[in-house]
Amino acid sequence: MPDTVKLEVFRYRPEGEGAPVYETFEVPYRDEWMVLDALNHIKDHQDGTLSYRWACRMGVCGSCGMTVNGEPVLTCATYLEPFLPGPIRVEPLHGFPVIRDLVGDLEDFVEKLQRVKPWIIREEEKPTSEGEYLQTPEEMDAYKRYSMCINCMLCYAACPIYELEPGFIGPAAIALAQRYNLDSRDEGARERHEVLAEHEGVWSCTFVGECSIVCPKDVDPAGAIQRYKVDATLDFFRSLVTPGRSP
Amino acid sequence: MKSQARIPTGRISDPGYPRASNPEYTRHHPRWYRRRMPIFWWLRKLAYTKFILRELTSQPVMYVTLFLLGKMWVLSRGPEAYETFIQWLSHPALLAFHALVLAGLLFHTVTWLNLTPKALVLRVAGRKIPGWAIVGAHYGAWLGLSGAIFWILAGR
Amino acid sequence: METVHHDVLVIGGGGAGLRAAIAVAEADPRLTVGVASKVYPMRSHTVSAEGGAAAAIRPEDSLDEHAYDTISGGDWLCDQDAVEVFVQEAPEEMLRLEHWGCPWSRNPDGRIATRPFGGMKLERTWYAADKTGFHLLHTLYQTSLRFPSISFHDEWFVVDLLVDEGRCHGAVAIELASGKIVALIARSVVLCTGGGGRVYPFTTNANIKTGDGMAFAYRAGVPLKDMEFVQYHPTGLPFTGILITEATRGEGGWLVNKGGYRYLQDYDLGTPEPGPVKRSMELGPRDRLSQAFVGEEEKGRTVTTQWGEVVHLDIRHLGEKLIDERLPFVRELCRKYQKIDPVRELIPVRPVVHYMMGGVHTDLDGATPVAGLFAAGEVACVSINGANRLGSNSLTELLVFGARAGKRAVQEAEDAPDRPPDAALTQALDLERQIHGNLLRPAEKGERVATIRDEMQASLEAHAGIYREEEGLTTARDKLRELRDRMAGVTLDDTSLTFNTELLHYLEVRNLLDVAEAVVHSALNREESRGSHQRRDFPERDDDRFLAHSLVRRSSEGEPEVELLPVTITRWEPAERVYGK
Amino acid sequence: MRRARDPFFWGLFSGGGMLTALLLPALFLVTAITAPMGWFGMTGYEEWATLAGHPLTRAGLLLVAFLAFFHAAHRFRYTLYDGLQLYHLDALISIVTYGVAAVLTVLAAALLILVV
Repeated sequence: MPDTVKLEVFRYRPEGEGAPVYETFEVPYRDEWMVLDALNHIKDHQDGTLSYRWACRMGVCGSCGMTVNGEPVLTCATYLEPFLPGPIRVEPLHGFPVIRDLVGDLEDFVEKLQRVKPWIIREEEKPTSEGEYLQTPEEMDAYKRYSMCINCMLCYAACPIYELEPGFIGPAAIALAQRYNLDSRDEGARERHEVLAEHEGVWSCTFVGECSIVCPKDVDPAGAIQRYKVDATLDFFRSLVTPGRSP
Repeated sequence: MKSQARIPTGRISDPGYPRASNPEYTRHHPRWYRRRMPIFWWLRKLAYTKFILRELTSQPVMYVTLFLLGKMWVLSRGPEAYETFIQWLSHPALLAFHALVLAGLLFHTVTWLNLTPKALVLRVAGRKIPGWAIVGAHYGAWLGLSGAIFWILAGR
Repeated sequence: METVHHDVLVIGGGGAGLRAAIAVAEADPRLTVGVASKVYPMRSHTVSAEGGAAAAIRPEDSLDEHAYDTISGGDWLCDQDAVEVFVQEAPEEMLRLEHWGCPWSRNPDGRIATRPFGGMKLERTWYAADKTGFHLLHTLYQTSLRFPSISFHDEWFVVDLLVDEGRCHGAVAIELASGKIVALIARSVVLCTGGGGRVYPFTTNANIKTGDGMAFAYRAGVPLKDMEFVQYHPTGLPFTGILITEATRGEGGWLVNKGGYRYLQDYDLGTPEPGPVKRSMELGPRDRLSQAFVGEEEKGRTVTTQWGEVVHLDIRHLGEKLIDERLPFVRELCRKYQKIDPVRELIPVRPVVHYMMGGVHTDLDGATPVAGLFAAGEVACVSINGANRLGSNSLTELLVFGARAGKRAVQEAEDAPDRPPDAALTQALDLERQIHGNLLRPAEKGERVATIRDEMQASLEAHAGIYREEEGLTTARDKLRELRDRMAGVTLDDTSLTFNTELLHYLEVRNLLDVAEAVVHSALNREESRGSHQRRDFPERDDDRFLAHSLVRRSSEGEPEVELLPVTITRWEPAERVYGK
Repeated sequence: MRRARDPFFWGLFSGGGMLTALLLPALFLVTAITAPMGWFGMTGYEEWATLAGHPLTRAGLLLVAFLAFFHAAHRFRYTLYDGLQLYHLDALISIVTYGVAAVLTVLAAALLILVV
C-alpha cells in the first residue's frame, strides 16, 4: 500500500487565468479515506483556495458530487482505494456551468424542480383535526423509490442529453414529479403534465439510462421517465379513439 | 424580488450569462465556465458508446425491413428471379454482411428487452411484478415467436 | 452596498427555517419572506436525522406521558410550560407534515406507524424508515416552493445580525457565488441555523454545523442558555462519527462489550430481556448510555480498534427482512462507511457528539430578548430538552417551535418600524469593510484557520466531553482565550471573491470559538452533575443550587458572564430519574 | 398540436421497437441466411411464393414495415440531433426522417397490395 496518492484537481479561478487547469496534489493515503477526505486534507494543509462543497459526509445531503476519474460520484462515499496507484482526477460535475474549481451552478435545477410542482396538490384539503390521509404500505410503495432523491445532481451529470440540451427538465426533477403523481394523496398529475409533456419534459430523453446507473439512492429516474412516456402515449392514443378526451 | 436576489442562471440562453470569452471581470459578476460538449461526446464513456451503438441499430432495422419487402418483390417476379436472388444471397461477402446486420438486430433486441422493466410497472393483486419477471416474460415471448417463425418458414 | 428587503428574514434553510417560512406565508401571504441559507436548503443537517419524530397519537398514550418522559429525560431542567405546549402541538404538526406528503411509515391499515425510542415509555416515534429527517426536510422544502411569497437566497452566508438599540433589523450576508456583501433588511428575523457540534472533532454533525446563529445572537448581546449540555449519542461509527440511529435499539438491538455482555445492566439501567423494553437497558436515555460507555472503557471492557475504543451494537438477531424494511439506511451506512454488513456482523460504535440542548434564550414563541429576533430549532433553547434531549424530540421540536416562531414573527413584522435606523446600515458597511478590506487583502503568511479549529476541537474533546472537571475546563477556557487572540494572526490563502470557502470557514471558526467559549464557561459555572453535564468533582445533582438554567452573555469587556435563571415547574416535582424499573 | 407530436411519434417508435425486437432477428435469419444456404426446409420457390401470397402475410408485413420505418426514423432523428448536435437542423431532420418513413410505408403498401 502506498504512503501517498496524487490527485489531479480541476482548478478554475474566474478571477485569475482564463482557462481551467489541472493541479496535482500529493496527499497521504489511508485505507479508510474517501476522496473527500483527501480534498479536505489539501484544503486544510496545502492550499486553502481549493473550493468545493460538502456537508454531511454520510451520503445523504447531496452536496459533494464531483467527477472522479470520469464518473459522477458522491466524494464522501467514494474510497481512494479502488483508484490506486492513481493519479486520481477530480473534476466538477459535467453539465453545470463551473462557478469555481469543483463548484457547479445548480440554480437551473432549483428552477426546474419548482416548475414540476413537487408538492401535494389537492382540490380539497382535509383539516388536520380529521387525522391523516390513509395510505397503505402498498400505496406508499408505488412512489417510495422516487421519494429517495437527495438532489445530488449525479443523474444530471451523467445525462448527455442535459449537457447537450440544457433546457431538458432532467432526471431528478421528473422523478420527483412522478413521486407526487404516484402518491395516493395527490391530485395534481394534470398540472404537472403541462410541464412534463413539453418537448423539454420527458420527450427530450432518449433513454441513455446512465442516470439510474449513477444514482446513489437507487431512485431510477430513467424508469420514471419511460413510465411517464408510456402513460402519456397511451393517454394520447386513447384520446384519439375516445372523442371529448384531451390528452 | 426573486430575480433581483438571485444570481443569473448561468444558462447560455440567458442574456445575462457572462461569456467565458468575456475578458472583463466585473467585481460582482463572476464568469462561469461552461465546458463544451465535444462532437464525439459518445466516445467519452463506454456507456455512451454503447448507447450510440444501440441507437444506430435503427439502420439494421431499416435495412432488414427493406430486405423483407425486396424479397416479396422478388417472389412476385417468378422462379428465375428468385433463383438469381438466392444465388446472390449466397455470396460469402453478402453473407458476412448479413451476419453483421443480424448482430445489429440482436443488439437491438437484447437492449430493447432488457429495458422493458423500466417502462412497464405491472401489479397483480397489489403486488409489484419484479423486473426480472418482466424481462423474462419478454425473452420468453421472443423465443416463442422466433420458434414459431422458424417452424412456419423453415420447419417443414 | 446592495440592500434587499423582506418583511421576515429566516436565517437557515433546515427544518425549523422552512417550517417558519411556511408559517409566515400561510399566516399572511402579503408578507415577503426571505430564506438565507449558507447551503441549498436540502443540504441542511435536518437531512441526516434518522430515527423519527415523537408525538403522542396512540390511544393508550397521553400528552402527560410524553411530557413526563421528556421532563425526566431532561433531568428536570426542562421548562415544564414549554414542554406542555410542545407535546400538545406535536401531533397536529406531525399530521400537517403528513398532509404535505411526508412518507411516514404506515401500518397495514394505512394509519401512521410508531416505534419505541430511548427514554420513552410508549411507542410514540413516527418514522419514515430510518431516513426520517431526510423525508421531513425534503417534504418541507418541496412544500415551501409552493408559496410565491417565499424567496430563497441559497448559498448566502450570514455574517452577523444588524441590531440597534435592542431591535434586530436584519443581517449582513455574503453571496458566495459572487462574494458580494448584501444587507438583508427585515422587520423580523428568525434564526434557524442549527447547533454547533463542530466545536468538537468527533461528531455526527455535518461540516456546516458551526453554531453560526448562536454566535450571532451571543455577539448581539442575547444570552445563550444551558450551553454546557452537549449530548453524546451512544452509537456513532468510529473514525467517521456517522450516526447509527437509536431506532436500531428501538427495534431490539443490543449493546455488548468485549465479552459479548450487555453491560448496561451494570449501570442501573435495568435487566436484560431478549426484546426491547421501554425506558430500560438499550432504551435508556442517551446521556446515561454514553456515560456507561466511559465506565466500560475505564474497566477495560471495551474493544480496541485502529480507531480507538468501541463497544458493539448487535442487530443480527433482528433478521435481514426487518433490517431492510425499517433500518435500510443503517445497513447502507455500515456497508459503505464501515465495510461491514450488520445483518451478519457486529457494528462497532462509540459515543459521539450529537446535539446541543442549549442555545439562544427564547420564550415559548421563540422570541429572544432582542425585539424582532426569534430563534427555533437546535439553535434555540426554549427549553424543552433540559439537561438531556430524548431521541425523536428534536424533529418534532423544530416543527412545533419553527411554526410558533414564524407566526410570532408575523405579528412582530406588523409592528416593526418602516425603515431601519442609519446605525444598522453603518454596521453593515463596517462589516463589508472588514471582510473585503481586511480579510481578503493579500497578506504575509500567518496561521491557517484549520490549525485554530483543530486546536479548539481537541481542547473541547479533552476537557468538555462526557465527564468534566474544573482543572480541565480552566485549561480549555485559557486555550480558547489564546485561540481568540491568535485568530487575529490568521491569514487566508484565498483572496478571491468567487465562492471563497476559506473565507466562509474563517467566519465559521470565529463563530465556533464563541460557541465553545459559551460551552466552557457555562460548564465551569455549573458545579453539579445533571443529565449530559457530568462533573467528576461534583458528581451529584444539586437541586438547591442548580435547578436553574445557565444564561451566558458577553459583558461589555468582552468576557462571558454566567447567571442562573430558575426552571419553570408546573406539575412535575423534581425527582430521581429511574430507568429499567 | 405540438403537444400531440411527441407522443404520436414516440408511440410509433416504441411499438416498432417492440415488434422489430421480437420478430426481425428470426425473420432475417431465415430469409437471408438459412434459406439461401439451404440449411433447413422450405427453400423452394413454390412454398415461399404460396406463403408470400397469403393475405395475412402481406397485412402482417405491412404493419411491421410501417412501425419499423417509423421506429428507425425516430431513432435516427435523435441520433443526428443529439449525436451530432444538429439542433438547429431539427425541423429539417424531422421532415426528412419521418418523410422517408412515410414514403417508404406508402411504397410498401403499394408493393404488398398491388404487386405481390
